[in-house]
Amino acid sequence: MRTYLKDVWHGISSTAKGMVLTGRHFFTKPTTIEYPDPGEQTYFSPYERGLHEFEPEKCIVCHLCAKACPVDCITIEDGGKAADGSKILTRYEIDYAKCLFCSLCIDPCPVDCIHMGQQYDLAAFDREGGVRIDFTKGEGPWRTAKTSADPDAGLAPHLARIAARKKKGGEA
Amino acid sequence: MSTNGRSTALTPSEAEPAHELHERQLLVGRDLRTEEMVLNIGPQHPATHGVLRVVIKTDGEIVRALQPHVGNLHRCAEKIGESVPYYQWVPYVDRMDYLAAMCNEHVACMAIEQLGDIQIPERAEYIRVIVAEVQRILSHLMAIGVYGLDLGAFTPFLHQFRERERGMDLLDHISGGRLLYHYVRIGGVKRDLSRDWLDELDAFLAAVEKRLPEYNLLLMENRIFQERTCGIGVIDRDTAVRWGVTGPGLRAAGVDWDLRRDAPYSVYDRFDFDVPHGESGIAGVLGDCFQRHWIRAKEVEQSVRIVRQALAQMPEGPVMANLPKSFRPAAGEVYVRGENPRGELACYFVSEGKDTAYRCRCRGPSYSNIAVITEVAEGVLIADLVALIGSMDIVLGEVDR
Amino acid sequence: MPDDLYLDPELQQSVILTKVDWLKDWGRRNALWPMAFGLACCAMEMMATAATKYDLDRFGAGVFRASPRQSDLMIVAGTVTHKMAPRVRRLYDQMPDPKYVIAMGACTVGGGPYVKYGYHVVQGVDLVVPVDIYLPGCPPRPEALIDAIRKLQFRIAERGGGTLTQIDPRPALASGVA
Amino acid sequence: MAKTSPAGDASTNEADPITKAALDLIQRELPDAVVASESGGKHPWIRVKPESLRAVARLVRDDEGLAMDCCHLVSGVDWQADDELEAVYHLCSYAKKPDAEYRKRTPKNDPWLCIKVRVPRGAPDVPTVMDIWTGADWHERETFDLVGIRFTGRKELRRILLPEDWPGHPLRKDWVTPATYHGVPIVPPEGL
Repeated sequence: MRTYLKDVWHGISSTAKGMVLTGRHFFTKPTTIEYPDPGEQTYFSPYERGLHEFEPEKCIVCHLCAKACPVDCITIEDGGKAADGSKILTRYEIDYAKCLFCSLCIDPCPVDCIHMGQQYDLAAFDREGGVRIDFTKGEGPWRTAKTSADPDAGLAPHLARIAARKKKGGEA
Repeated sequence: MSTNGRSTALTPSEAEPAHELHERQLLVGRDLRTEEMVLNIGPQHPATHGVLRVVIKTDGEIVRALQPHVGNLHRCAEKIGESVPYYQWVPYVDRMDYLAAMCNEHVACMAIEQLGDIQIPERAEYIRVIVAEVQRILSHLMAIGVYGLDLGAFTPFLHQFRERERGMDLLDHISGGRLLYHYVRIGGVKRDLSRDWLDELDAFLAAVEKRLPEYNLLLMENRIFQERTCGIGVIDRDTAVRWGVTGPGLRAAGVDWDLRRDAPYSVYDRFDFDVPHGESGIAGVLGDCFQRHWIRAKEVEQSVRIVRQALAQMPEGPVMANLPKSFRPAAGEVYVRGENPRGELACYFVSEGKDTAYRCRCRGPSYSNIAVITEVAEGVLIADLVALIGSMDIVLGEVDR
Repeated sequence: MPDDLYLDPELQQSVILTKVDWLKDWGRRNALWPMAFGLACCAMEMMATAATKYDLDRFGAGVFRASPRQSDLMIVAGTVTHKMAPRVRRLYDQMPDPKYVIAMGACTVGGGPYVKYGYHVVQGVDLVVPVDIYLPGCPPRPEALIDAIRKLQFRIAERGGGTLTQIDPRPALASGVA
Repeated sequence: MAKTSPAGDASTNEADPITKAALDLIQRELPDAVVASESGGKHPWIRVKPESLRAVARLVRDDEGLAMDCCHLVSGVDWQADDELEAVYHLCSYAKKPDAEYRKRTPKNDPWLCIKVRVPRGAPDVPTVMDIWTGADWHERETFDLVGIRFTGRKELRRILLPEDWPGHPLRKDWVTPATYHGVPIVPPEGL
């Protein structure tokens, strides 16, 4: 009987201790970020491996990125040679149904015309139109700021976060 | 819940002529044997941690026999390893144990470097240890939180994700991916750590140290949790070694063995850390679910220690070795194992001097860790089976590869 | 199309029923109950989406159900293999109408990294079940999943009627897996 | 100075003490079991005859000095050019802990033992070691599943990763990927 009561007391007290700990979180700042709200931005790495960014005017059609790709998701086509002997790029397509965002295509590029960007909202209603992107056609998110060309560009919000945390005295 | 029960005893047993027996005798003769039932759990059931399918034979609430069915996530990692060049295989290693991508990369790259006799810079070794230990912290936090979820405690899961998200942001910052990093490359690491990153890492370690007692208060000190785990699913030393259980499962069984200390790879021999192993001083018995959980919590503390020491000792210098343009290791074999959060990951490569491996074989620790439940689960209750599978902390991507 | 069975098309267009339909859609899109159906790496990001930092409950889609019979959104998070494909199909069949499918991650969109040598990987979950939203990424960030769920909600609101969009199945679907 | 990488000392071709001890033991107890061996370098190994595999396994497990109590990994290698299949056993010991001296002396740094068995491709029968190390059970099933080595004398040798009716063994070098499996394409259809 004594052990039983002791067990019951232990159960209640240990649960109560946990409840107190959880209850304390009523008075702390919320951890949740209000993601789609423009005011609250999520943290992005300067090296974020999101949707590619491509600069067609720089590309020399050397196919090195396509060779480095483990799944052959990059399709490059050229339309003959221009007057100065360089190849004309007509199609640069990445199939995001295959891409594993490993950034292996970035490293071998001799002219640094392909980078990983910070676009991530690739959700589409159909696979043909949305998932395959031809970077030489149209205007899309891949033509926006060259974030990854400048590794420190994305660092500012991060540094601000660290500074804010330090001001508060350590732990966020 | 895709539980699909049906009776096994489809044919009626040899019916004794009832009229010849006394009524009381009839009862005794039957021995009050309850009917056994075959129950299928999974592959979708959340308590199986992925796509594990377990078929159990139950006698009421008691599991009489158990057969795990794996392979629902077989993603042909070995075939791919024999088809693509070594450097292209590294991102696939991430996807084997997706909760410990950095540790996987570390071991796989070590094996490939040993195969090709590549000497990597010292700073790169330190960075690898730091990121692997941060990854171990994250993986164990997840294991602690999800184990609570298995046993019906939702709060620790939500609490640990606060620290886990910070750690994921840390690794995201240097690699660019939140979960799968592809940061450790053959010959070193992708990029150096910045000063700000190291500051942020300090803050993260402090946060983990501060919060870990809270998780222990929520789980290990909780009476209900203790009742659910102490003495449940005991894997003793002999069983663990025989089945090849590694990692926290082996250490909880009382085997004082950690590859980082006993066969140190990378620069682990330069750090001073303890290897927590099952003890009789704490709650539970040697090798039960509670001790496995306890060891994970202890290992988080030790990982914090290792990272602090690595930060203090880290030399300056390059982070990437000079690699030949096309990497073709000489013909030969190599077998390298490393201590992952879940156990010993081993890579066996056979090279024939080409830029792809002739044979690429990986030993996922979870593969052996889950095999042992066929023996251990006999005689446990169905509710305890969830506790047992959860305490093994398996990742099905690694079981099936 | 269960609605069409019971309601005369002309009747559907009447003012009151439009309002009812609107209410029905409103309810559906703001209370999507996903099935807790994690297959691989993407499941971890799905858990992260449901957890503290991203809190999927803000969009009414955080009630992860263990049973397909209680859920109306299947987030296929991770690689679907040939061994798993019949089970995915069965789980889909067990879900009550209207049901929606998000193919999360490159593997489910089209085989992903395993498309070339992965002999055991189904080249896209739309060979097995009809897919409403394709979400590439390996794995997609939690923001991307939230974005996909919001796009699905917009779609439910925009289509009206509350029935599942009839998606053209890819060839293999016709031959049937289950 | 401590080694920065296990590969660092690979050039020293000193014999691995564990492999050497095992080799001595096997040659003493079972004189005609060993076919070939290599005791130095990055990956020392001992190749034994298939029929003496079980005796060798018992020997290295029960020996006091070696005490290989765990079968860490069983792999299969398809040597198509030699028309042979090879089963590779990596064993390790949790009872015997390597001392610091061992680590300094050996190039491979890690105290495991490798035993190999070669069988013809036409009749790939290898005796099981499942009753000697229970953990070999699933590894043998996987090796059968993917490489197609038949382990004889064990209870059930069924596929573990792939479905039961999967055609062939995918990690054989001559395996051709079938176009479809139960109506679902395996190789990506045109225009995907």
